[in-house]
Amino acid sequence: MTRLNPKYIPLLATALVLLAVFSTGSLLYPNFGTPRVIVNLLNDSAFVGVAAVGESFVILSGGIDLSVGSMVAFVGILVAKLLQVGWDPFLAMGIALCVGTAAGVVMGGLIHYFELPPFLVTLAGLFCLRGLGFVIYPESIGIDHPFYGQVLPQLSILVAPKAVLPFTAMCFLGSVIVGTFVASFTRFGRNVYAIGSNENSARLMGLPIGRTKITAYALAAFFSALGGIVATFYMQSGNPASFAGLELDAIAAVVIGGTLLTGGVGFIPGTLMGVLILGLIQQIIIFNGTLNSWWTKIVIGALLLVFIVLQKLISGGGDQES
Amino acid sequence: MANGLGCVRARNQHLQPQNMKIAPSYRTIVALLAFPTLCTLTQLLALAADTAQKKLVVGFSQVGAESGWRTANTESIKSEAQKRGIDLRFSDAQQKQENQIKAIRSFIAQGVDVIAFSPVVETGFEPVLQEAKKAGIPVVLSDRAVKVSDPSLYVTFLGSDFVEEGRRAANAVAKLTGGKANIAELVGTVGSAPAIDRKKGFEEVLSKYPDMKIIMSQSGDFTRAKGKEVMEAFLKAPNAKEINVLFAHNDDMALGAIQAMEEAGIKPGQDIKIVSIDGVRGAFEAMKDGKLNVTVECNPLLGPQLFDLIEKVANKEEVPKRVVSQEGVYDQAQAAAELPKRQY
Amino acid sequence: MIDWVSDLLFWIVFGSILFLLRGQRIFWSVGALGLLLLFNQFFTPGFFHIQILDGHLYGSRIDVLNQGAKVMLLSLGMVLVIATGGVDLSVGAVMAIAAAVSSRLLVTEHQSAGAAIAAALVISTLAGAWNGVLVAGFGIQPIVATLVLMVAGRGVAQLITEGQIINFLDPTMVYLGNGHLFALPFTLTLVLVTLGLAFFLVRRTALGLFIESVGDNDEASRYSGINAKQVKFLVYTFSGFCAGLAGLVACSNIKSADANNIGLYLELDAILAVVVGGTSLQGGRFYLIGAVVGGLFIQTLTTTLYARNVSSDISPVPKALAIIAVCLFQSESFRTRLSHVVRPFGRILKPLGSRPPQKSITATHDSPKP
Amino acid sequence: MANSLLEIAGLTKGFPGVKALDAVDFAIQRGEIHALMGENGAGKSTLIKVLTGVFPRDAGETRLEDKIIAPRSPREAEGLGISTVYQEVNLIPHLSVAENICLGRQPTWLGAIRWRAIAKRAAAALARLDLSLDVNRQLSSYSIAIQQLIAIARALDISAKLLILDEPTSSLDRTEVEELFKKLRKLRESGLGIIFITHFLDQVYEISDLITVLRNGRRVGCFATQELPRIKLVSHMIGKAVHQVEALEQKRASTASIRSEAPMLEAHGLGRKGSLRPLDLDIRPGEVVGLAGLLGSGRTETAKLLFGVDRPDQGTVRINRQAVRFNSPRAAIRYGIALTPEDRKVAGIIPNLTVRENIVLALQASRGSWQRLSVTEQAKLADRFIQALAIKTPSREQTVRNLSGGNQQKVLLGRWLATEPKLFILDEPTRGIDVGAKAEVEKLIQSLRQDGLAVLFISSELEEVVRQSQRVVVLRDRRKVVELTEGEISEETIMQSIATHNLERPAA
Repeated sequence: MTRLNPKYIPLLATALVLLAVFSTGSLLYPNFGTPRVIVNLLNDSAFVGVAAVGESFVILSGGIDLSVGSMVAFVGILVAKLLQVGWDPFLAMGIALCVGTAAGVVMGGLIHYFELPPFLVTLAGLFCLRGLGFVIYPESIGIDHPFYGQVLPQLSILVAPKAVLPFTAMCFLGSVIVGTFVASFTRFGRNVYAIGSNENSARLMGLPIGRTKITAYALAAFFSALGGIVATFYMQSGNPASFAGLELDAIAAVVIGGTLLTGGVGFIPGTLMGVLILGLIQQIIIFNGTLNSWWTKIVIGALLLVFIVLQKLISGGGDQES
Repeated sequence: MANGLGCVRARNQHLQPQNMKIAPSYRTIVALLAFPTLCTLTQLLALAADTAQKKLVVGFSQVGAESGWRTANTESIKSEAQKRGIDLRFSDAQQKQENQIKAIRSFIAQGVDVIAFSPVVETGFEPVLQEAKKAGIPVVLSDRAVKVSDPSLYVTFLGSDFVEEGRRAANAVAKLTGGKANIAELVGTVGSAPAIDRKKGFEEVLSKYPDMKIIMSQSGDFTRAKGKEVMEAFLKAPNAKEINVLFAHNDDMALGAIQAMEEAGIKPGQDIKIVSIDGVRGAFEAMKDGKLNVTVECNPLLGPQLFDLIEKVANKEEVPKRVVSQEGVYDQAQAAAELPKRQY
Repeated sequence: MIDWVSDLLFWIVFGSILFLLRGQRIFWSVGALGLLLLFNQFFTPGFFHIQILDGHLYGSRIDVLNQGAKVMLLSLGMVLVIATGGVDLSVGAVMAIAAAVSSRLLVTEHQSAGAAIAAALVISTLAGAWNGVLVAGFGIQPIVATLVLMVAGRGVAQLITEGQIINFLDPTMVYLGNGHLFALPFTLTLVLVTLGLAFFLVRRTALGLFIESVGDNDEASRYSGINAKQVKFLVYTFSGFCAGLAGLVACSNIKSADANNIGLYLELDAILAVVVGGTSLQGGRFYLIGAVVGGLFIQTLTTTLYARNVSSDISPVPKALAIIAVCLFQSESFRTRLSHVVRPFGRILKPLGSRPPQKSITATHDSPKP
Repeated sequence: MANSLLEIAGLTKGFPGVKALDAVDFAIQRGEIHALMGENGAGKSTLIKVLTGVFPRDAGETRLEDKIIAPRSPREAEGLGISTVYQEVNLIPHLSVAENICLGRQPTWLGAIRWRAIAKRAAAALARLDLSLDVNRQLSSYSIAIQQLIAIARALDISAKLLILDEPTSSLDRTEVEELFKKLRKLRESGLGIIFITHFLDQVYEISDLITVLRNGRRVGCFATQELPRIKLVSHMIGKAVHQVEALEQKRASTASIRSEAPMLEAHGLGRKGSLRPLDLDIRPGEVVGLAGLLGSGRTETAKLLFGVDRPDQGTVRINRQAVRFNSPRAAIRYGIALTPEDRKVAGIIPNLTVRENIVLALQASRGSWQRLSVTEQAKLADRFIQALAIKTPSREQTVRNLSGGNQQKVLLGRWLATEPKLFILDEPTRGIDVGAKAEVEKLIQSLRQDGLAVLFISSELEEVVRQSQRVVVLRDRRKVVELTEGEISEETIMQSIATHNLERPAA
């Protein structure tokens, strides 16, 4: 692909916004444009980012997954609880990933086989997983397993003076790479695009609709579960009450990353940028120190609006859902 | 019909070849760039007004704005910082731990002199506090504690003793009822430190009184709306008549519950004695009207005490590991006198 | 004794309503509500107890009516939005804005209650209109368009209250959510009046036909001369108005405006109520009364969970199961599968089902004329 | 039939209330183009969909090269060598040409897609059809005709033995069709079996070797194309005796003298960039003006401009000598214009509303939402048109979705007649409806004309245009070529005016 394809314009716009936001921050505040802040950004956004990679697949397939935040919290408390009762951390994580993915399969199955709206099914998933988290343990559990206390801190790379790339950030970047590969270099990934673009055509082209859809939800659940594990790395605890509303951040990041909410168009690296933009806005507001936190919401809302209108302009105003 | 599957999105296929024009998108990109630029400009103006001089820089991460108590606490901290000429970087975590961790990490990156925060939950701050320690920034806890394996991760903790508050509430109940009580309990947000500790302290004392027992207990999330809704449900239970005491983990829930009682034709403060914690202005008003019996103070006006500590910490002075804020227990008799002093 | 009689009376009335509704779409919603009530009749002691207190009725069922008013109001706006094939995610945030505006005017600016209420309603209606402009004017997908206000709206509300929880005691404001009229909560009157207004809007005028037409086939409606943009704009505006009312009720209920918590996640309850009420998320046919019944169902579920002392953390789970159950029963492919598995059961389900029975063979079949 | 490529025996498929296929037999050999003919609802599409596994079958047996097959999905059918290309290009507009050709069967290496191999393979597949395109461009940047060919390239990319073309020519212009046929003949020579479904009789006779006719889900028979006279074919399709068909065809529009009345509508230099070059058009009351031309010649575009669906960027429109300007159908309706659109499903019916609601819709819309028609008025109106148009429906409260295509079209006509229009634009009113309904629609048009309505009649079937119109405007390449008046109108003259100049291919 040599020429500038119009489909890259949203991605380009996202990159420009990312650059603009970052330079704004660097211009305004000392210490903002340092490697440390960048590393922090990756670290702080890791679990949202991992979950957003999964969310991207569902949105690309033309659906939506609202259960992301609950899944992250659920997996967090599950892992913390299992570790508390003395499980091996890898076994606990493995189980958590399996349980999470299974939940995704169930949701995808309901959506596909019974033709239920994704919005409602994953909303039910949101409620269920949140409740289940509280069933496991209603309070925050700290993790003091040696793996978390001693091994994890060593799994980091010094990328610049005073800037250590932690393992969580590596998980995030790894997820983006894996996600990009799956989206662009596997048949499943291409099928997701096809279904999101035009499900009926995809069916008549002989693509496996059911399998692809269910896999997309399973993959989203897998990434959310992974996000939950990353969150336990990040906070060294699990809390069933946490991460409420994370799904909105994830969806916002995906949209700001240039993915069309109707499906079929978008890139995983865009999601990475979208997540970073959200994180940067929050950072600027924290750096400012006098702006109230609600400005975060207002700015994200405004940014969403801008991107939605941009996408609308690029898709030419046609192509409306009937 | 036979062509049931076709046609659904037929329009898409009939779209004319798309124009490959990029012109409109340039316009949007310009529009996109205008936004941050505008932000930049306004910020620069704000900065210019703020003549930078060497001040003590403190980063404070607040839980959120979930209750009247919390907003009073925030106000106290902000105004005190302004009074002392301290450069306060205030961040509101919106009750999300992840936001709080982000904020603390950001404070480290900003290179503030002291970090203070009221943790949303007790666990999970170890890694970020270790970072602060490595960066040589002292940490002061306010209002709520954290659980860490290494106590050197924070310098000092200023705040109420929630367990003690629970104990005081239970003692107040005992005093009100002479040790005979069927208690309905409005629990705070599940999993939060005040809810856990207040319940713990309350039950600790309760175990000494065989005739005092909790017959109903349900979370009201520290909010008035939930407090009211849950109380309504309590009052419809078949054993509702047995309730003679309400213990609410904070005043907001108690105020909600009072409304529910009044609607049920029950006289709050008489038919059902009410004991709650916090001591916000609304509670004192309710006490003055005889609708609330006792509030155990949990002082939100931590600003002055907090900055005393912070300044000491910044000057590398020795401070105690635990500072309990000064607070009392108020009943109806004291309410009228105390009310004018309550500005929140 | 009295209880026993009134319960029996209640069930007779309820049963006859159900009987009258057989074969209609909202049969399912009312039936689900009935099942839930039946469960409470036997397993939740005190739930059916009703008495007269201070000249008004008092009991769990009355609480359901009062507390459920918010969701019912929201669902009245939401059902029309969903009927046009859209969805309004911003209602919770708009509630917060309305509450913030009214209490700010009332307390900080010392305005009269009337002015505060009017301003809140105007601003929330404008918020709805904003959604309407995005959806109808710019043609943005509804989920996305309303997501903007959902994210930003609560921030705006906090901006208005400056992050404070504003308490008020103004009797007019307090009456909205706490007063009684004809021995019943005033909120019920409010719901009924709004229902009446909505009913008038959509059934006494041709708006209802236009809404269903737009929701069913946007393009064809335009070709028929319907101003689809106007219709869409109107329903989002109305939804904003309803959200404003719900916000006023919510803050009046607790005599304070808490921008952080008012209406939090209530948009989900409202959507749920609409779906339980028999309106498909795809748009088209809508059921106003169904939406109100759906709102009642949700609130009955919530109150039941409180009454049964189910921890509020776990209470989302039954709600989730209810959503799935309701959706499954509305899903044609599920009913077909089910009727294959349980033939006799399927035979009962089919005639009761929401779809009109296939009436004729020739109607679905192209046959040349003899 | 010993050496059959595909053999179907006793295939049966029912839908609730309808037996779509009733014990149908069918067979096709290698190197054969076999046309499948039938009116709408005859079961052609169902046959294809059962064959390719979109629908499960109720009974019957399919043998491909003497092996029994029962594919459960189009994918499985493709795996067996049965590929299908549908009327609407069922490809993914957002993806590249190369990807569209290889989607679902991309060459991979260790699970990773080899993008270069895809481009090469796609180019090869296109080369088989003598096409050379930039395979990395988005599909949507090519014309529908090219997309159709890409779809065929995709179908051939796997080792297809049987190619099914379901109305592949309905969106193509004449040269494009010829191009396509050239390629099909080449494929036939290579030993491929091709099932060809179309409504165009000419094309069937041009390309097919055998014709199987279906009617009402049953097989009428299989005939060698050369030995089957057209008139016979039509009679098989519609199940009427030959002389009846001839009577229908010979019925000519009565030559009522065009009154010297003032034109109801006059358009001068009406045009829109990229859609229609400026044209003049006038229609008088009591006159049917036919709009003839190939698909894509600007017929529908003209209708859309006159009805305010698209906004003209030049020219004027006068109605009853008054200059008017409208930019929405609503405005056009206010001036007494009505339009039944070309695509009934997309722009016509409201599927889940009742017959009554569909009929009153336009009238109600023109009255606005406040002046609601009462329930009794609505019922009266609906009953009137159900009766007048002989709409076959169990009741006026039946949802329109459950009606047949012809009856849906009548509901649409009723919807517009209720508004008592002065100018009725009919865009392909007879497309996809059965012959009986067709005749009724034609009768209706004539009676409307006699009632003094101005009618603009658009159809791809020239004979229909000839029969109906007092004047015919011929369009080509989005431009008015000629206006034929009474006496000049015949299929030959229209064809001639379309074909006078060499058609340049529209630029892709």
